[in-house]
Amino acid sequence: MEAEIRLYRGEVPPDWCPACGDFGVLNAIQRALAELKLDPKDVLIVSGIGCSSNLPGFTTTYGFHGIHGRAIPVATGAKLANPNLTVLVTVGDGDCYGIGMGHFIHAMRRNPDITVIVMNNQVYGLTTGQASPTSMKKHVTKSTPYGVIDDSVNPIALAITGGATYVARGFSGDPVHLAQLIKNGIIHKGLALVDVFSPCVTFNKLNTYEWFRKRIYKLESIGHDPTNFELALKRAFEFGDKIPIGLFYKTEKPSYEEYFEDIYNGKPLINHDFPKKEQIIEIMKEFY
Amino acid sequence: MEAEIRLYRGEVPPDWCPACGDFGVLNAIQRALAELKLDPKDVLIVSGIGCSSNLPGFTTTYGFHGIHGRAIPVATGAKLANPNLTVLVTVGDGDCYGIGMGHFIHAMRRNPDITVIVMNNQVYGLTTGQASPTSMKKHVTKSTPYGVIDDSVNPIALAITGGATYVARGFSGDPVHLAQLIKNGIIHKGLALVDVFSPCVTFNKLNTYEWFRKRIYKLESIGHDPTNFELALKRAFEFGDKIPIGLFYKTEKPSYEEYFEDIYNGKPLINHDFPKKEQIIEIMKEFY
Amino acid sequence: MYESIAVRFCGAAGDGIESIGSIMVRTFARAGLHVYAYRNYQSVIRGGHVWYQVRASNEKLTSFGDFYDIMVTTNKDGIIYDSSQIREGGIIIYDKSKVKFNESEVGKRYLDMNIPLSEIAQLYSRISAMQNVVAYGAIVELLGLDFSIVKEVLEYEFGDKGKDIVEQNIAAARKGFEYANEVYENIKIEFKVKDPRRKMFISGANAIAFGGYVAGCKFYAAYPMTPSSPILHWFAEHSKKGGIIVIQPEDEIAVINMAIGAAHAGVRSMVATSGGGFALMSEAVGLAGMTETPLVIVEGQRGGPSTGLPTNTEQGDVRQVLGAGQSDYPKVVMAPRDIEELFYSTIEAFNLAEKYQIPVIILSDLYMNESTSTLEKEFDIENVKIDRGWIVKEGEVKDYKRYLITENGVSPRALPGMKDYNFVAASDEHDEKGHLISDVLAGLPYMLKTRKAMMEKRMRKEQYILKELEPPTLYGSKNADVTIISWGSTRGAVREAIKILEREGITANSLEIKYLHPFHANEVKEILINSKLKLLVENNYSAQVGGLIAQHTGIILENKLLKYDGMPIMPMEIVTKVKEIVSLKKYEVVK
Amino acid sequence: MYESIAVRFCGAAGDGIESIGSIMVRTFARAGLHVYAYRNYQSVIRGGHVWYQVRASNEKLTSFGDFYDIMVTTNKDGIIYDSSQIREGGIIIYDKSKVKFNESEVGKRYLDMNIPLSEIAQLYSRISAMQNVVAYGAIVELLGLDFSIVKEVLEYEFGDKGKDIVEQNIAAARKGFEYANEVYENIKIEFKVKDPRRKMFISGANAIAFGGYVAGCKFYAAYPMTPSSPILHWFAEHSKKGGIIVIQPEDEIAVINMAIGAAHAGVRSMVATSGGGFALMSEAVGLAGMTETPLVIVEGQRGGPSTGLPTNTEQGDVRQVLGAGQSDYPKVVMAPRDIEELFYSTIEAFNLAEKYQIPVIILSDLYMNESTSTLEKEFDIENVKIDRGWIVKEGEVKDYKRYLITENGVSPRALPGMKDYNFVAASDEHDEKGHLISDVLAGLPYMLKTRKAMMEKRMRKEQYILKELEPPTLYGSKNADVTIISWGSTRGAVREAIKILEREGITANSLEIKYLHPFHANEVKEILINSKLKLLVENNYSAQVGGLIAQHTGIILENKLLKYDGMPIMPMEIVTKVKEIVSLKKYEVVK
Ligand SMILES: Cc1ncc(C[n+]2csc(CCOP(=O)(O)OP(=O)(O)O)c2C)c(N)n1
Ligand SMILES: Cc1ncc(C[n+]2csc(CCOP(=O)(O)OP(=O)(O)O)c2C)c(N)n1
Ligand code: SF4
Ligand code: SF4
Ligand SMILES: [Mg+2]
Ligand SMILES: [Mg+2]
Repeated sequence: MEAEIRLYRGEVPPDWCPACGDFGVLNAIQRALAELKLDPKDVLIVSGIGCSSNLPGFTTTYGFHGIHGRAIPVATGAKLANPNLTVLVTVGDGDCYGIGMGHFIHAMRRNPDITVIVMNNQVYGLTTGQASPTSMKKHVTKSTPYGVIDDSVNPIALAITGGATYVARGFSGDPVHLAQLIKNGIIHKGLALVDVFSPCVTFNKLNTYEWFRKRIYKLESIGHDPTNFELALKRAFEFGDKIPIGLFYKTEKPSYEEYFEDIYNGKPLINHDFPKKEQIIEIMKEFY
Repeated sequence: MEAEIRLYRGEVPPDWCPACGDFGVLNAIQRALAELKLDPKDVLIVSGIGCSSNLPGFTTTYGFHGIHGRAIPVATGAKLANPNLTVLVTVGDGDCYGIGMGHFIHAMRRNPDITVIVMNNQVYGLTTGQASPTSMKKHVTKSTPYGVIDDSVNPIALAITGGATYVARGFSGDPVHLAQLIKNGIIHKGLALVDVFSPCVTFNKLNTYEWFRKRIYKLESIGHDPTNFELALKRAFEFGDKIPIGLFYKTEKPSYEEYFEDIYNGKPLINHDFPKKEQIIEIMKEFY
Repeated sequence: MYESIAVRFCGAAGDGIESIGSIMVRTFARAGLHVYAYRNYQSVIRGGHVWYQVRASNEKLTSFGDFYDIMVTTNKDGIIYDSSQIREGGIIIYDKSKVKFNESEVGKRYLDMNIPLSEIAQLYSRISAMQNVVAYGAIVELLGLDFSIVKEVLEYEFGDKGKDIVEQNIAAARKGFEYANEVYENIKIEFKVKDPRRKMFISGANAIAFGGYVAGCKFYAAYPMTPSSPILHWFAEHSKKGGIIVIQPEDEIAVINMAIGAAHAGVRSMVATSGGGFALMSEAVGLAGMTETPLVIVEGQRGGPSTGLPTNTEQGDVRQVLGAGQSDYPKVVMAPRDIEELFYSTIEAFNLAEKYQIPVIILSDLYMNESTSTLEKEFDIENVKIDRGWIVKEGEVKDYKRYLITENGVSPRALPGMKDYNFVAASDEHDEKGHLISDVLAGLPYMLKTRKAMMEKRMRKEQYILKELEPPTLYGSKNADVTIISWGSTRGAVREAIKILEREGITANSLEIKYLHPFHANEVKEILINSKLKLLVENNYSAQVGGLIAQHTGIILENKLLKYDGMPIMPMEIVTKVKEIVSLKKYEVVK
Repeated sequence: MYESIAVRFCGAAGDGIESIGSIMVRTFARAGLHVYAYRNYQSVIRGGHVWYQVRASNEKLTSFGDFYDIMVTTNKDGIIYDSSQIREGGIIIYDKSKVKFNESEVGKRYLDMNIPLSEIAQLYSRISAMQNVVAYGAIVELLGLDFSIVKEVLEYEFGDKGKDIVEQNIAAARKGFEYANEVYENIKIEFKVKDPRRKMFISGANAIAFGGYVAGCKFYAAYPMTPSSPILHWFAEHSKKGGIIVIQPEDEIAVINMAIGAAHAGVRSMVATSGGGFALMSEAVGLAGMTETPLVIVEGQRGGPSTGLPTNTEQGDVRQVLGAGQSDYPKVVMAPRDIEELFYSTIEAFNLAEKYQIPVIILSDLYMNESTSTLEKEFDIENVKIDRGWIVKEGEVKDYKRYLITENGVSPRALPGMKDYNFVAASDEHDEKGHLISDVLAGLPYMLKTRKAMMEKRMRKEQYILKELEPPTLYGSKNADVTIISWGSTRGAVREAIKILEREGITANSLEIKYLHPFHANEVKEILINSKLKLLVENNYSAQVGGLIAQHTGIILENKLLKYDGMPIMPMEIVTKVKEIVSLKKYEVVK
């Protein structure tokens, strides 16, 4: 496997802090791609801005490293234009659940066939450690010296309520398990959310590897049925001494691209011809 | 009551189409304010842009008619600055659940003591009838001549999942019932969401008064327990032959302003003094 | 003999004014006349006061006209508010039994043409809009047009509503026609059609949309916003036929980022909005600039600031589009000057966007988007050229560098899915390969050098673009007394003003700017230095393009006609202003 | 005798460079010296190459200096990358046993000062940052400063970490001090402190935040973004003490809209961001303009376009802030020129915002926000004036009109909760009472008149504002050979360049623009017309303020020093450029 994984290892070495959780995520993504034997040229990784969002630069796939909070729209547009691409989104919790929240919710109801991997470190890493939407209540950060007062968002629950068709959570500390979640997310036809506990070793001294190791358990281990909507939601709200990881929920509904099948006519848009003279003249008749 | 209601009736007559659902909402708001005997000067109604968002102009209260999608942040800021004000938000479905979705979800977790009334007509009225986030699947509109393909958003379910503390739905066709929901929402300490089926008689020929009358039933009538989170969510997903209105969910958590009590020190911010020389000099010591 | 004739239909929103207006447009165009039509309406869905003015002539028209000749009104508002703009001796068609008003309220300068519109209409339909159809029949008679055209047009308009509706409408129109013929046989407006071949006509919004389609746009995303929503409607309607993915995302930020994603993947994509939506997009416009992603953005200006006058026009967003997004990146901002140009410019915009891998902004406005005009000639489809720029073919390039530094700044563009060209497009500053230099390398000698080179590479594109944009020239006689400077949609009124002035013995020529960025500084300066009296005409408060001209040429234009009440600038306003400066001999010193 | 002395600490992110830098700053300032310090870093949290340069002098400093005299480095990057900027004969303090490099890679123009930093440091701590403390002790000795100050400063810095840490640090510094004294007793840098009274020092970001506090800001919202995040941190830290609500909402759009809400309710509110965040805010800036809501917005520029160079500086957002939001509305854009001015300008901004009920934009940049400087004098708290403008008192006004048309455009402002003044602030165009004219009335004669009057009322404010803004004057001798034109943060380097030029026999004066909008067109023109050689200095690619000057004065500046590699403009760059144009006698014709 290591040799195959190397195929996805870019020229630029990751610039994350040593032991940053994002290494595990990068590793898991590369492993998932390798297991699926995807040619790097057919993979597009879209990100926003944040430590986590630097990820595409460390791979050999195609990538788009956009602006803060807008990776999901970019990915949706790219996927619609060329559904042959395997499109991943790799972003941070601030990017996706903070500034990007509107797009996140709306993506769930559209269900484009993309895999959204959120490196959730519960802080704004790149801007040196302010609170994020998933920061725990009372967490003391640079922007909340008296502790966070906002309730944290629950991305798993919101995604399920919002209509997502594949909702999972992984842990950077377990990249093999994570790779499976990502791999199945890619296989899944429709939007797959993989929220990942990816500790920021520099700015989050609360939610450390240790902290998670003490609390997490795998949904598989308790025989959770991911097709059960209500149960999935129930598990989504578990966030205390016990915190589940694994696949919360999975269901089937048409992916966004499927609605455009008559437009694709068997070919991705990028392979479509430009309009022909006769077609143009036909339409021009309207203007008389 | 009519005389008291007149106290809230502004100089400018509403410019909505005859029979527009928003008349019922205006009426219900005025009734709720009258029942609570709130002085118009102590009420601030904040809106965005849309037919519905013209509402503040038709009352005698204070108002802020801002830009599209941003009413909740404006209202939050105003409430924080002066918690003595009763702050309402009156917006459309496009405004609140489309462009404003990010703010909507984040407001839920903050729980400012404001009452958000959404005139949900399932279209973009003011821009002459395009699909909105709550338009039903397959609905044919100007922007979806082949029918809506996005699943509709479920604002009730999202609000509950997002941490809202008072979640209700009313119907413009029943302004007395609606007035009760609004009134209790205002009384409720924390964010109250009142989603209102408010038919657009001009552009939505599908979800008419008739259509709703055939389907809606009152949660009160079936003895729904609004303190039951799971049940509330279950009801939130009912949207077919039977559609519930009434109070879905209610719970208690501190409102956003309560976290700032030590800063208020018993007085709204607007009544605070400017910093005194001694205070300034004290802080200035840091810079040596 | 009239040179042109204008008809104004007045009523309330919901009275079918828009429908009768387009019937009138089609009637004239099919009769072989040129048409220019504009609608004035309010941001309410029902009620209020609306008018639709349709002007026709044997010559190509460039404005809907300062005055009109015939009014049809079904309520008194038309008479009270609008009769001051009727041409002396014009005709107002209305139903005296229904429309009551105090004659002293209006300065009567028109002829009454009392037709029992309501009574006749009720014979055929309960819909009040039918009254307008009756009046329409009367107008056709007045102008001496053949009734057969009425049948043809009404069949076209109502065909999809069924035979009955068509018949009702035709019958109502016929009654109007006959009534006018019988009761007002002495009233006639002589109007001979010179060339009876029917003319193509189109609205500005549709010209943009159709241009996009012809240019091969395959991805269109938009969030509704006046005056650009009709572009969305056109695209949505034609999505299947045209093979275009058309979507309406949650907000303008999603709109532009989706379009950037689609463009990055390799299809031509476009978005349209108005000022407020553009403000939200502005961060991502810079993203397109930095990642060198081709994108066409239509900004249909309307009255501002903020929500402002959402259903009225203005040319106030120049500074916004020029300043969109932080720092400097290459872009094109073009302001097409009429409906025809909107079509060709949209195609041009796509070519420039792909050739130079940049965002191109088409600055239109409500006046132009919502006007309908016939064309001098049908759109020239034969000569449409598609230039996709440098998209590498598989195998074409070795040691691929997405952001290769080249003389004209354009680098080889690869599309995801191509072999051996894998790269990451980044909003952070990057080197030729696309690797970030903004973080690990920031401040180091290599980074400083690379940063400078990349910034210069990107910005060099503008020099090359400028060379291929057609420079502005002077319209009209070289040695005119007055040079009128305009841009975008105001050209139409200027052209007409020049004609009127000529008749009054004042020669005027006109500098009509289309490209706002990059800017033809030398050419504009040359023209201005050699012109005598100068008048700047803009539909905004602060002479935004005047500022741009000064910035690039050092010439500050002192004589200005600025209008910012929401209405387009009209020919007679320009005429009046020109006469004023001519009489004062307000020659400007070139400073 | 040195006029100034600069110390540069080099290392990787995470090596504690920032901490030792501020220790050095405090040491100098407490010793009575003036300090200017700047940090160069990368957008990575660990690793990379970072330096912190601290310059000290008996005179007030306005830049961190082109060169430095002492480097401390704990890795070879400092020597490889940075030693070219050391002053000939300067000293590099490093640990030869640890820092290995190939001498041929660097042009050696410095003295080695080999200190076993690592060995000494390990006596006290395992944290590698302790090495810098050892070097710091050596520097104090080199400069002949008293060791007592080291104790004082380290106690201050580490006090909250406990006595042990303080003692460890002091001991390590003492060892460094002693080592230098013993081993390098012949190396000394003579540096006499003239006025030993300690000096106040502050970073640009803190000057803004503290200014906001002093001005009575009660609501501060921000989304993190370099280089404005430190303002958020300061406010958050001081929220309880200062009685300020400080929040970090979900995005910049929420930020500004919340602040507008708070301002509408009646408190002074402020937001800060950088270019990308400002782009997102721009729609709401227009909202503040239209609703006449006072608001202070800080835009800390950094390298663009797009994400660009997030940790480097630029002055590239002028066009963005001037063009923010569609159409025209009154606003002020000011670019304070040093850290002291950032403080006073923030207070001024609040007064202008409330007096004229407008948004005021403070355009700062990364260079200024992240520099730390001592002040000539402590901030003058005695003379702080608060002007809240026309807020009506209950009972003061009858028949209240929120948007009353007045001569200076300012209308009586009521706050929600006040009796008898109930009104709605609307983003749509409205009449004096605030009633919408944009919909039901659009296009009608009353609407047209009202619209015009309201637009003019709002825009009239700018004329009155301009009158009260201090016009730019010429710094330096009136008849200088060269006039240097700068704005914002570049002034510091210009001032120093003038001094250097003077010594070389070239007289230069300087036009230092602070207010970008409204613009002192007449005053600037007057100065430029009367100046000889002219040089424009800007930290951006396209001479954005140069364009603004041309727009307002018609004068196009041809000689330009433009820098856009992410680094601030330095005095010697200006000196070199001035000499070049002087030698070429590039006199410009005033066109
Ligand atoms: C519009 C905009 N606002 C703010 C920023 C500054 N910024 C850069 S990264 C970031 C947050 C990063 O947090 P997260 O997304 O959680 O990623 P992490 O660094 O923690 O992986 C912010 C606010 C920006 N680049 N753009
Ligand atoms: C940023 C921005 N985008 C688009 C618009 C145009 N616009 C005005 S109202 C509206 C939608 C109205 O729909 P909704 O909020 O549901 O209100 P309704 O009219 O249906 O009551 C839109 C898109 C705008 N004003 N601002
Ligand atoms: S700051 Fe945190 S998130 Fe960023 S690279 Fe370091 S450990 Fe990872
Ligand atoms: S268009 Fe619809 S929402 Fe708007 S006023 Fe008319 S009925 Fe109401
Ligand atoms: Mg994070
Ligand atoms: Mg709606």
